[in-house]
Amino acid sequence: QDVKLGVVAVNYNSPSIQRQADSGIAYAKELGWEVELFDGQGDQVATNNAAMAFMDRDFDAILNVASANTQMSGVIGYANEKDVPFVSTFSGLVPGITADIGSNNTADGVIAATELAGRIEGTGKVAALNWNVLPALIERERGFDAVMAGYPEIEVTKIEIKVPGQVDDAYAQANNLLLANPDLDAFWVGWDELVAPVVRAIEQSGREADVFVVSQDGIPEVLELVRQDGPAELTVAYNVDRMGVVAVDVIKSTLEGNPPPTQLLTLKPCLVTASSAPAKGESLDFSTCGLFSGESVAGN
Amino acid sequence: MTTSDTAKSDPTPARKFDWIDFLSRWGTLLSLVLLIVLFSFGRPEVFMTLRNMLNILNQVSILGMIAFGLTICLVVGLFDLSIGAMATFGGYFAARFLMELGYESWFVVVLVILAVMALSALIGMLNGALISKLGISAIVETLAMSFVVTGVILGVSGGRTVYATEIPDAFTIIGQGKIAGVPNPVLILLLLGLVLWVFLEHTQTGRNMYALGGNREASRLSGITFSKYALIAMGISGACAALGGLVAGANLGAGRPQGVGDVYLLNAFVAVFIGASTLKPGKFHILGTAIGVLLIGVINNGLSVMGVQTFWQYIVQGGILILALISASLNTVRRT
Amino acid sequence: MTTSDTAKSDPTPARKFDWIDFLSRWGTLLSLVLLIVLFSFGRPEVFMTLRNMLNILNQVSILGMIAFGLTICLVVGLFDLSIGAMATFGGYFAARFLMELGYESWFVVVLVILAVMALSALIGMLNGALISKLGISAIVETLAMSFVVTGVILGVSGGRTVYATEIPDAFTIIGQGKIAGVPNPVLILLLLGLVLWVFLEHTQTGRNMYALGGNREASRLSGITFSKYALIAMGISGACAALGGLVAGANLGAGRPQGVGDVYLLNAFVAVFIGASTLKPGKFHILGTAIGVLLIGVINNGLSVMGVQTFWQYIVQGGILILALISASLNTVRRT
Amino acid sequence: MTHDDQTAGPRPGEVLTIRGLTKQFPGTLALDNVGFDVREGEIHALLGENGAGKSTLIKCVCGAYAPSSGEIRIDGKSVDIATPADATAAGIAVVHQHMNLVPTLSVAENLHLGEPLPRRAGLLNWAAVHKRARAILDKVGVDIPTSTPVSALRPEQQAMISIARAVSTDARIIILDEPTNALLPHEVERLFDQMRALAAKGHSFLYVSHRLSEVFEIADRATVLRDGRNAGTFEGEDITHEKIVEAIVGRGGALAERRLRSHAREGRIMRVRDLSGQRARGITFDLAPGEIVGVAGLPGSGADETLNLLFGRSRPTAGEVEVLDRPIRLRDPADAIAAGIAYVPKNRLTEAIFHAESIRSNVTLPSLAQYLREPFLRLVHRGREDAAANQVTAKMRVRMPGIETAIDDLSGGNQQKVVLGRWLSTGAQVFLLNSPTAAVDVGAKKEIYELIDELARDGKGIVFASTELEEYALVCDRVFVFAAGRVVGELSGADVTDAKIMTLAAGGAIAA
Ligand SMILES: Nc1ncnc2c1ncn2[C@@H]1O[C@H](COP(=O)(O)OP(=O)(O)OP(=O)(O)O)[C@@H](O)[C@H]1O
Ligand SMILES: Nc1ncnc2c1ncn2[C@@H]1O[C@H](COP(=O)(O)OP(=O)(O)OP(=O)(O)O)[C@@H](O)[C@H]1O
Ligand SMILES: [Mg+2]
Ligand SMILES: [Mg+2]
Repeated sequence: QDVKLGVVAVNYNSPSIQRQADSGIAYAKELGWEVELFDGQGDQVATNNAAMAFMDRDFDAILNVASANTQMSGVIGYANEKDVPFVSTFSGLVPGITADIGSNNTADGVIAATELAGRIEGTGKVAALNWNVLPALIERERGFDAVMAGYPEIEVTKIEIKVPGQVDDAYAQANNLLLANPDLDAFWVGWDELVAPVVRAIEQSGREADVFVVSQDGIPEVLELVRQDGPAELTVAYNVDRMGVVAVDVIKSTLEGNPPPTQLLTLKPCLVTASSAPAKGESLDFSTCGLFSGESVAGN
Repeated sequence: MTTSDTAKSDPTPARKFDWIDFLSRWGTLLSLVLLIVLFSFGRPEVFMTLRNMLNILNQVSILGMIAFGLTICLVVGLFDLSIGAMATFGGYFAARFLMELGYESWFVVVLVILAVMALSALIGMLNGALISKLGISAIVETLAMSFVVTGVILGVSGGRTVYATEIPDAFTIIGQGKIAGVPNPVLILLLLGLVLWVFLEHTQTGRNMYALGGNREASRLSGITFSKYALIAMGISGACAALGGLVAGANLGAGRPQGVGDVYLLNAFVAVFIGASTLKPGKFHILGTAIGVLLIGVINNGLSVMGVQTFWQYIVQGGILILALISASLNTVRRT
Repeated sequence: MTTSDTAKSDPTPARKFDWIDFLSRWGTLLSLVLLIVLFSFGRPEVFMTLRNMLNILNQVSILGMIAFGLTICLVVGLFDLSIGAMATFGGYFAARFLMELGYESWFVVVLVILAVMALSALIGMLNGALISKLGISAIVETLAMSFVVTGVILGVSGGRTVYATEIPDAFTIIGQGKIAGVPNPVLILLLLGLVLWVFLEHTQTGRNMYALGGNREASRLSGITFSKYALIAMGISGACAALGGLVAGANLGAGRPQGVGDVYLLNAFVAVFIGASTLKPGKFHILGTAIGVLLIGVINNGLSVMGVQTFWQYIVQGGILILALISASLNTVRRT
Repeated sequence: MTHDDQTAGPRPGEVLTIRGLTKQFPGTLALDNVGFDVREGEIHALLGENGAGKSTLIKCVCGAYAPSSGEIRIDGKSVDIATPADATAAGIAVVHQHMNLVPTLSVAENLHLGEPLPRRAGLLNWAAVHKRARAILDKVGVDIPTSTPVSALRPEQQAMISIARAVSTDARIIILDEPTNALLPHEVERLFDQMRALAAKGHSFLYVSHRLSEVFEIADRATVLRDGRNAGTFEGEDITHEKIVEAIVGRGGALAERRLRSHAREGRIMRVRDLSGQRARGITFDLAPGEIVGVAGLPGSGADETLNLLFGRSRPTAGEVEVLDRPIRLRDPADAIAAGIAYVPKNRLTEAIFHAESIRSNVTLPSLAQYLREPFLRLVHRGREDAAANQVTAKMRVRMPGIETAIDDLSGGNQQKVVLGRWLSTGAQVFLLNSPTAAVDVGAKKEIYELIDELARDGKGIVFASTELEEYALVCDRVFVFAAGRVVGELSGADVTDAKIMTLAAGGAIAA
């Protein structure tokens, strides 16, 4: 049929947002749909307005790629009014949306933190670097906190990273932490962009053997770092390419009269360690990878 | 006593049409029209609709409010780099106060908005006081202030966003509602533009501001105290930025502690300077700023409607700005 | 007819120590020393170690390179807002070229670095040409150029980062290696600072730049061509920004297409203006900039080592900047 | 004339020859087919009204402007001077009318501006730079440390630095555009001695000044421009006051006459007691309605400062000022204006004029409060504003196309009338005038004198200062003479002469 899909992304130039959008757009075009993309270039208000404009132009569905649904209440209300499916990827659950395709960030935070605690045997010193502004990052930290609450022997230092400038700030903060804490055991970082600078700082201080990093996201750069078996110990990887495809699928079935049974559709993440990391240049196979370290150990 | 009287005859002999002068005045407006025509041919069914026009206006409304405020302080000759932080400030604190108060009433919302704008005006006036009383560089002082404001917002918020469910609907309607089909932000923008236009062009305060911007020493000797007008101008700039951020917050239904204003900072400067190359080259004025804001809106909307990739939007916007500057400078250059 | 003759007394009586002048010259340096003492008492085992000192230097090295370049164009009286985009440009294209070439050799790395810096210098010179030949505002022209450059980087990269594994080690060593225990970025910073200091203070070109910055028309009439020096200054500024971005890229082993330079942009201005309030109030100079850069580095490192929350870092940095500006202005204010 | 003998004798060669020089600005033909020549070893005066084209001609000769057409020859050979550097290379040194120095740089660096500095091992040799600078300053007898920043110097010291730079070069042609405006009399004398000595060695001078007495003292020949065209070159016996003035203004007898009749009335419009500031102390006087009081003195003596203090431009440290028996506080010019004081600053272009604004705006700015529709929003009633602007410009006899014309398009004299006129509608009772005829030509000067006289006749009180001592006699009823920040004498009636003012100002006494 003749479906018009409006895709909005608050910052299309961010690589993982681009992958979510591109995979969804490619699939929609395969289905013969007409697709229009709007890039907010960081401007959430413009992004919202663009979504409204799509609906005003009688688009059949809205796909929101990774801009917090909590900041799109007006858009979601309007979509409900016009009976237009509103599906998002990685944008959080709020009332009124058709579905959000994402991951259980709290659970992912728990996985990474549990693996970390196990590796330092439940005792030691850990630094957590995060940016407590994005909802997904807050959820991950919530998972991390929940795990750490169970290990009174682990001392946690929390650092709020400056955004923008996160990469450089993470590098500086990691350096300072390593200097100020000779007994530091590990870093937990909120998202993968911070892994490379922290790894650099660890290598530079010559403590590759004692200090490691865990994270969540699974961007190619970090998969590669993990594979190299350096301080980047593991990351909880998301299937971003699949998110776009699933989102379009959900829109398709909703338009056909079969809305999804639940509003929060989580995809299986994947625990990537040195042993389970994909070979250079290859991408992660989400159908086979494990979710817990034991599986990958047993799998080898 | 001999007198030849050839000298003081017609000062402007019938000259040929002055292309350079024409271009320097009308070039920007012309390029705006040209772009509209271009996009209209490209996607006639989308671009040239009333809906899309309103959409463009809506897209630029927040940028417009911030840029209008910036125009005022540039008229006095002061740069304000704190507008980004002030926009975030306005959006966050309006939402935060409303959340803390927890009343769902028009009255409270209006009160909170006024309070936040007054607070922002005060911070702006503090900028103005520091700049004019101590004679320090406005660029750097406002930059420093923006660090302080950013820190305060982060400290107060703990990084946590205030969400729609915590904010009364009476507030969000400011950003999301419509009157007679026109989105509220557009109405606010038009109203603000009108008020500031009258203020700058037709009140004594505005005229004195232009005088200060033109020649500060001569103004002082005409009894116009710089510090007073610096205070007013920076206060207005701060309040307008906060208003912009506040409308953005109402539109999003969220009080975000970060990343609201930064997007608008540079574009506001671009818009105001494009404006100063329009109609009255070399002068900052509200109408010019409005044209600058529209130009940015049309470029972004048009290219996006045409399906052009984002990076082209950056390039085209930068390119057009350079062309606007060049056309505005033509008049000056040929004099030497 | 009356005449009195009391007039010709000593015009400069033996004055008391001039606190205000002292403060305006040495205030910034003093506050740097004070901060260091403070932090040393707070965490003596960490802060005042050679390793942490090198760490601070390493952390500010990139900011320092960019700020040094900016100093040059401010000396001539030109603002360069494109340094953020140029830093990103340098970091991305160095990594990208090396990835495309795929050779793992010193020679190729040096060649690519020179090529990228030459390219950036050319873009800077284009800025200089547009500004000086057409007489358009440097602030807006460089802002426009930064949009264009950002667009080009985004277009070429498609938003994709070039990773460490795709870059030869000979490149990353520039950012990651050490010589005699001193990190390479620090060495590069010191070298660049020395070269630019000699350039500004002890060469004819540098002095002519100061002359242009002091009075452009007088310099022109003395045969110092503005356009030539605008070209040189903006070229240096562009090249330094690219160098900074390039070292940042080498340090982190990544060619990032966005988010590299933006943070340095504002901080570089802060550093340079703090510098202009130091030792020689009102004058931009390399030594002052170095002090400004250090001050920023010490604040961030010290507060972070003391475990002070991040938002305080914003507030303290903004506050100190304002104080520095005030102290530098004291001398001027009392003159009126 | 005695120096005529020097130019006689073997006919000297023409060093600088100008032929058919034309410069067209948009809307203004600044130079129209100008031609004359400067001979070796002569001092050649270039004269003309404001806007006659003198500075434009100089800028064309030194490469700052590109002439529209015309030829410049040096030693008979046609040269192409496209940039100031070309002019320097051709042996031309210039002291421009404005903007000669870089205030942020040291005296030494300013003396070398645009020239290659001495080097050692590739880098600058600062010791040599300062040594050379010292030598240059010693030659013109200026005793200032060479490392002082120019911004710290007084105006007359700055002027001497500019001049020292030009005369220190081995340039064959030295062009001075109104160099004496800021100089003290003894410095003018020293400059002239220097010029004569250099001329004797074969250097040639092109010398611009509005002070005709200087011209009669120093010039061998004089070329007059009028409206951008040649209005004659005079030599020897022909250099007379009448002939030169006639050539300049294009009509005879334009000079103003000595002031004979005072308009001072009974009463007191302003009372000043013991007013003191940083650079002037203990000023005490009463000003009667219709009285014109002069304040005179060498630069920095406190005369200018008195006006600044009375207007709140400089902050008084002590003293009382009353206007119409009301005591006033002078923290800012706004206070003074509110009390009914008006002020015309010395430098029209930088301190008085709002560039690119209309004549209307320039006239009504300080009095806008009178044309408001209401006091709260302060909306301006445009009709009333226009009427006021028209009335003022008519009264001041401003020659203009209309009140919406940009002020920059007016000639200097007319701009000055606008500046004076803006105070007519503020209801000012006291007028502080600092060199109101500065850089204004002979014709406009006379009109401004008449306007000042009219103000006095209307009962306003006027305090007057000028850089040209002759003016005090033309304008003032009595004159206070300042030295080193204090009043050292008062002259009135027939005692007001330039000679007596000078004597007092220089610290001498006058026999009663
Ligand atoms: N840059 C310019 N653009 C347009 N017109 C100009 C420019 N410079 C000078 N003029 C005009 O050219 C004419 C000659 O000006 P010029 O400065 O040469 O006069 P002048 O003889 O030096 O006068 P003064 O005695 O006041 O110094 C005037 O009408 C002036 O307004
Ligand atoms: N910058 C300018 N641009 C355009 N026209 C100008 C400019 N400056 C002066 N003019 C015009 O050039 C003409 C000549 O100016 P000039 O200064 O020679 O007048 P003037 O006859 O000397 O007047 P006055 O006797 O009052 O000094 C004036 O009519 C003026 O309108
Ligand atoms: Mg005239
Ligand atoms: Mg002149």
